[in-house]
Amino acid sequence: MVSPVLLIAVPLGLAFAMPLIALISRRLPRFVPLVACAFNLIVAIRLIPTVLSAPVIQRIGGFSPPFCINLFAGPVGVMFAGLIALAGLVIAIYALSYIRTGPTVRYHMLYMLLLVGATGVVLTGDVFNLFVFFEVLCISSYALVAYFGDRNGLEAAAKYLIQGAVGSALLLMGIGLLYGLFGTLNMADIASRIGSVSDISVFVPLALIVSGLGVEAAIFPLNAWLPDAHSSAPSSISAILSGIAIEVGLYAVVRMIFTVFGATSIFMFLLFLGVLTVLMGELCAFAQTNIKRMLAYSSIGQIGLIVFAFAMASTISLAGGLFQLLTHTLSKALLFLAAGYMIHRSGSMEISSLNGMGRRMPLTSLAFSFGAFSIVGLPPFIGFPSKFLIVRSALEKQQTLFTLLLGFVLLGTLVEGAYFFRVVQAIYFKKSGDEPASRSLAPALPLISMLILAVLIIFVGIYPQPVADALSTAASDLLDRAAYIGSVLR
Amino acid sequence: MMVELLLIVAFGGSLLTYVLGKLSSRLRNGFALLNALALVIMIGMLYGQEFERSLPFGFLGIQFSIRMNMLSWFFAATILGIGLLAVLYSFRYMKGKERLDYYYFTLLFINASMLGTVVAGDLLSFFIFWEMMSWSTYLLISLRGGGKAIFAGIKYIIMSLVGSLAMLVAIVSLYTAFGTVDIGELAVHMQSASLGLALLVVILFSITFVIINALWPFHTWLPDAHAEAVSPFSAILSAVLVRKGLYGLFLLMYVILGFSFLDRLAVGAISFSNVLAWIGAITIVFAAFRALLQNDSKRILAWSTVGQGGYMVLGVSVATSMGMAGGTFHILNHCIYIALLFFVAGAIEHRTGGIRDLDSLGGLIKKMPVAFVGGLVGIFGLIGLPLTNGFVSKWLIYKSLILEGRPFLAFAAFLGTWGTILYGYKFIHNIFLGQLPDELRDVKRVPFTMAVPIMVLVVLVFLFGVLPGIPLSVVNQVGTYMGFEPLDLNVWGIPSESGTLNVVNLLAAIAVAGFLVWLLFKTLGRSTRVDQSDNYAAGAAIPRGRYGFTREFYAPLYRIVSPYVKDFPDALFLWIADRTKALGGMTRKIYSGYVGSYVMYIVLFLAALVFVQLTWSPW
Amino acid sequence: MRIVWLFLSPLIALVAGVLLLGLSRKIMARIHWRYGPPLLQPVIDIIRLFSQRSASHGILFDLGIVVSLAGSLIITLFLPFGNIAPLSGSGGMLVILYMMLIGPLGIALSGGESGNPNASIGISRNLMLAIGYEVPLLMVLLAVMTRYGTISIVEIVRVQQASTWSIASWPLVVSGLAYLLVMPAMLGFRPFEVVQAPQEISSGPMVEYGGSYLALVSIQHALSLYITISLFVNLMLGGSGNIVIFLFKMLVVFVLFLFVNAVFPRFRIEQAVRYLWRWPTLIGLIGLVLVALVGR
Amino acid sequence: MDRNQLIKWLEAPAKMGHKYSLHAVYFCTGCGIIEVPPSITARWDAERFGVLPTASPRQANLFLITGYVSVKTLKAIIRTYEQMPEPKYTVGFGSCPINGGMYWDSYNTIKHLDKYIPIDGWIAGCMPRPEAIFVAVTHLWTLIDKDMADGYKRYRKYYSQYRANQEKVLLGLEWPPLFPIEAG
Repeated sequence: MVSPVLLIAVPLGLAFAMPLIALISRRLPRFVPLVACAFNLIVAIRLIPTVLSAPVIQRIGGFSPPFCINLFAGPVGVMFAGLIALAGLVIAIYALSYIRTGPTVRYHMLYMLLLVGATGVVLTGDVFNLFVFFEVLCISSYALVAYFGDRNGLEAAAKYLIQGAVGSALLLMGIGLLYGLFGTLNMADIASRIGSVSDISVFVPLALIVSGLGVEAAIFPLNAWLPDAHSSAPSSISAILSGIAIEVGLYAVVRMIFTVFGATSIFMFLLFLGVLTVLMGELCAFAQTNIKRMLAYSSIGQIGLIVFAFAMASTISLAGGLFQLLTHTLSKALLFLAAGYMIHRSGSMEISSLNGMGRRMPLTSLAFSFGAFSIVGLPPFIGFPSKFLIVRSALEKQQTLFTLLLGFVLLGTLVEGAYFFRVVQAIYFKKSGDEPASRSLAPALPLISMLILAVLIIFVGIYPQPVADALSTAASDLLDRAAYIGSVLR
Repeated sequence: MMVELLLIVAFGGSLLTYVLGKLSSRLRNGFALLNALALVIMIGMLYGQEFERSLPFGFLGIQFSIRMNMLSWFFAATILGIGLLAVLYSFRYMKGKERLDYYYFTLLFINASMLGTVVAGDLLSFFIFWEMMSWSTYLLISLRGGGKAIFAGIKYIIMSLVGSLAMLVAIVSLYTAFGTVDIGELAVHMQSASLGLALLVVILFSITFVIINALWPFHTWLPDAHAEAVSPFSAILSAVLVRKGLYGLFLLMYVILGFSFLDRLAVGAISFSNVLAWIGAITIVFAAFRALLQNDSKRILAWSTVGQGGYMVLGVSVATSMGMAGGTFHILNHCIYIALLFFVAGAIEHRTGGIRDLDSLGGLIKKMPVAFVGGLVGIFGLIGLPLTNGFVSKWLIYKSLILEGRPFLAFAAFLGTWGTILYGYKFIHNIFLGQLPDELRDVKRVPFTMAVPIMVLVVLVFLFGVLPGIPLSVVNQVGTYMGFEPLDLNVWGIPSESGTLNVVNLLAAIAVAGFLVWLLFKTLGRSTRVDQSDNYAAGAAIPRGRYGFTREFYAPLYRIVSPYVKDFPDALFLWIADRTKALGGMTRKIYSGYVGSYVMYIVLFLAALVFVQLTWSPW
Repeated sequence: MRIVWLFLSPLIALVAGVLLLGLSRKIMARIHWRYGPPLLQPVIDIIRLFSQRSASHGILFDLGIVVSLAGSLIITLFLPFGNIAPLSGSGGMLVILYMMLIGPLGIALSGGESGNPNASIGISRNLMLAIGYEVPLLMVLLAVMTRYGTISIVEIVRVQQASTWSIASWPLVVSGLAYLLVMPAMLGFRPFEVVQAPQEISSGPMVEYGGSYLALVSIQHALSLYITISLFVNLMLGGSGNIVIFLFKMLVVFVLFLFVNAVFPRFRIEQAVRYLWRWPTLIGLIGLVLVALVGR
Repeated sequence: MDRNQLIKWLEAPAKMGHKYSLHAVYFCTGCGIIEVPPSITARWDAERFGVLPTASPRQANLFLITGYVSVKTLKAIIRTYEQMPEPKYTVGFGSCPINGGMYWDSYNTIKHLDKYIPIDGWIAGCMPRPEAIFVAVTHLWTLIDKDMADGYKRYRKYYSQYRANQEKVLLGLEWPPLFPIEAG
């Protein structure tokens, strides 16, 4: 029986040990994230069967909840941890050869910290810990966005920093209010007592926390930092940001609303917000000529879709949302990684500069088109089952409103298809300009990482059954407040 | 087990073709041909079998199943037959072009997924195959590269995406309503369905199928796509792929819903089949006059494809067994002669160095006799002259329309035919007749592997025209499967009470009269063959180079009709796309790049939450 | 007996057509205050043409003519002629409509093969004129077929014999009017004589025809005169029980339109199509709507 | 028609056909054409003789060269004559085709048209009246009866000389010879 603490402790320790490792050899630190992520992945996979039966509550400091800080490793948390580890591993492999210039040691260290923060957020059972891990995540990502130190990067990082700081401040206020109200920071404890106070006094922290976390979760009006940050960060970081960071923020929002506040009535609001986010993101992406900005905006659209799914708050819709989350992590990471090397090759981020890439970098282009098709939700890629589940859940509501909103979401999907297919055409069928179509593959390691993602996309797309089953238990776990409270406060 | 094997061979074959292409091109071509041939043989062995079987695996708890019956067999046979010919034709046509492995792979893959759509026994797998068909088609349309091909591709994929999203919603709502997507079970459940659900499902499905079948006003993707794709693939597109829409309509109208239900959907005169019929009529006339205005060999054929789709829909929507037989038979006939015509256009393109503009061709009958025969027979079939297959199916459609008392629909159909004569003759004249321009003096004749498919199709056009009983017996079985009473047939035609069709009399009469006149002509007339330069030009020697009347062949008619046959739907869709882009440009302004406003958004969001709470206090 | 008629009726049609041709020349001459050629002048011309050696432009140049003449000959088997209609059992009106295409198409193909721009211009005019008059004509035919609820022309004739001529019966009179208006265009008479306008495009499709070609074309022309008129007589004037009356009706109709031919100048093709798509189409549409309303 | 007519018809239909259906090329070479319209319209009505203007030489068998022939026109005349199907008859109308007439000393007028194409009959006079055309036609009938209207045969036979003359005056023709030219 491995302990979930390892998921956090080991990478954290490795992260801080990084400078020492660097003293041994300059080339060694590059491999540390690999080791850590591989370790996490194994642990998470080992954990999954046990947590599917019953969540593992890890008390720290010997006291029993609510008087101690506890980790709650439920199915959702562990799956998230596993996903983070997986994405982290793949992207670390990519980064081995992608990150050559600049302060590489610091890069890998911050990268580790980012992953640690993300893992912590999804595993913690304590509101203040949540905040702490969140800060770890955010701060490391600020630094990573500015990694290249060029003007765009610094500007984007500064914007990101400011908005993130505002968000964190709001979050902190909300948490403070909660502590003031209940005198405890344990999620389960708060959840159990939430009914005992007046609605309005619950509302204020709820509003503060939702908007605070919403900044990181990139819900519509709060996501202005995202396009700049994602487009000017190194591609590996863009991948991890839109593949992991946003999802973690979203997880936090959902955990808060579902479990801590149990505020079912906010869902309608979130529903509209989600649809709005979808349309906004897709429309902006449709108008982009810069590939990375386009991908960033499309992430906004995807987040909107996931919010839409979560806000419908049924088992299937939650499963669909989680599935879509998985889809987005894998596909968007793949897209960013592929785009990274294509940009590296053509030296420009303009879509027009990708013309004829299909001849020059066949495998990378293939990976990109897989990612695109999967995001648009075409069978037999992973995007299809998740979209299918979401549509199904929306229609099972049997209400005109939901059907209507679904229509809008699908409209967004249509726009998404339009711009993704445009790019795929540019890659394959437009004649490249002056440059001779000399065929040169990306280096082996990035190709391996892309290959892993592509294989996962296809495989899960063809045989989604086990994933769907696991996710539905996760969804029910996310829905079931009483079980959560009971399992923690035994 | 046969059908599973069929699918495995189809999909595996396409992949294997790609792999072999990396080794050697000869191997690839040989294997592709072999694969297509094997598929044809297998489908031949499946003739007449009827079964439905659920597969061992499923998708998200939905059991996949496959079904084989006359309807599926009919469509599968057309798909595989044309596929075989197209592969054979491609060898020379695609020779020397780049990305051949990709081409053959995608071609076979599209065929395989089309096959999947027709043998799918449940709507989910139908949908999955359908989607695979859509995106692979999109990947092949723009193969040529160049702005127009790119535009055609994006136009196609967006419209088909609209269709497939509509279909997804329809299928899922069926699933949520009845908990199954198996076609057989749905047919049972549908009878007890609520009208609202049925209406939703019917409308959504019809959008999908009308788009893919390119009926007005959703025809706009077709002309670009067919004109810009490489010719063998254009043949596949307009011969079989477009007709998947009709397969879907059959499935929807006669397998899932059934007559009784369709009648329940009717509101007075506005019934589903009536609306469909009128859409078909508009399509026929509109497409005929659009085709008149075209000046590109493949674009003319593309528009004719649109129009012929209207005929089939007319036949299908007049729910008599005769109309049904006409529509179904017309699918087969159209798939034969349109493929033939696209092959011919491709051969011309191949030999003249990619000339598709009808103004710069002419006189090629002397250089490419095979292509000329193909083109002439194809056009005759398209017009539907007696002794060609098109005649029989059109005869059935007209007759059922007249006897059903639908004179206006019949009028649209006739008018479309006369339009067909005009552009068909223009096609023949501007390419093959008239004086041979100097720059085409050394055009070579059609290569063998391209001539074989053309000749096969020519023979089929006449065979099915002279012995319509053979294909009509198959068509009859399709009709009976869908619950129509069969027509009484003999091998020469239809001996029915109100006006019979008897092709053998026609054949005999034409043969005898032709022979007699030929005899008269040969015995009495004496003629010497002269060169094309020995031609009446008011006493002058004719100018060298280009001497002929091809430009603006129907100019006065253009002047009359062109104001009325503008392609309004196309303009509308382009406008919508344009507006969407502009809207995106405007929404982008929200992200102004000024961090102060960003922070303001956050505060505003908070404020909005508070406002909502204080006003309605939902929490 | 049927076999005999199979070979006899085309011959009768041929003779009748050629006589009509000669008659037209005579009557036109008389309208011009000329003496005019002998009645058999077309026969003399045909003999002369057959005895001339002519220039051929290729196989299609020959085949087109043969096919068009053969097609025109066959239609006479489908049209009831008096009470004789040897092949009318196989296909009915629809077959006749389609067979009527074969004549013009054959000429069009062979003329196109001749490689003379005048021929091409003539053919394009011919096809445009065809779609011009087919629009009202189809409305008329559909009105008749819907009215009598059959596509068999023999049936149509029988019903008229039983009751009254269609042109004299209530809703069909409107369609009959439209039919009268398009008849000159179908016969290629003035003001619609745009196809072979000798002064503009030197007799259009026939510009390269000499000798036996021209002979066959003029025979085909005679036949098409016969076919057009006898279709009108069968559909509108109730056909006839015996041959003589039938021929008499045809003669009357022919002379009527000959007078129109004699006194009118020539339209431009554009004017012709505009005219045909304005009045005859309007009237034909009204007729069709009336029939659709009144029903059988 | 009387009896021997009938007999003639029966024994030589082709010849009679040529006699009684003379279709003329409606081709304006010179001022003489002014006499043709009255001859074919109501005043004299050539059609009762079976004489009819045609639009294209392919359909004709009678060639009326009406009026003087310039070098430029000669080319068109030769071309038209060669395109007429055999048997074909040529009639020079007016004195100019015969010997240049009033343009006898013009540098640019063809005298002696029959050096370039065979002529079956002449109509002298400047201008001849329309009746003269009918005189010519009836004369042509007798010639046809006696097989003396054999211009086209002569053209075949002496084609090389004709061609030589044509090329001499026209400085080369841009179309190939109609018949094979034997050397010498």
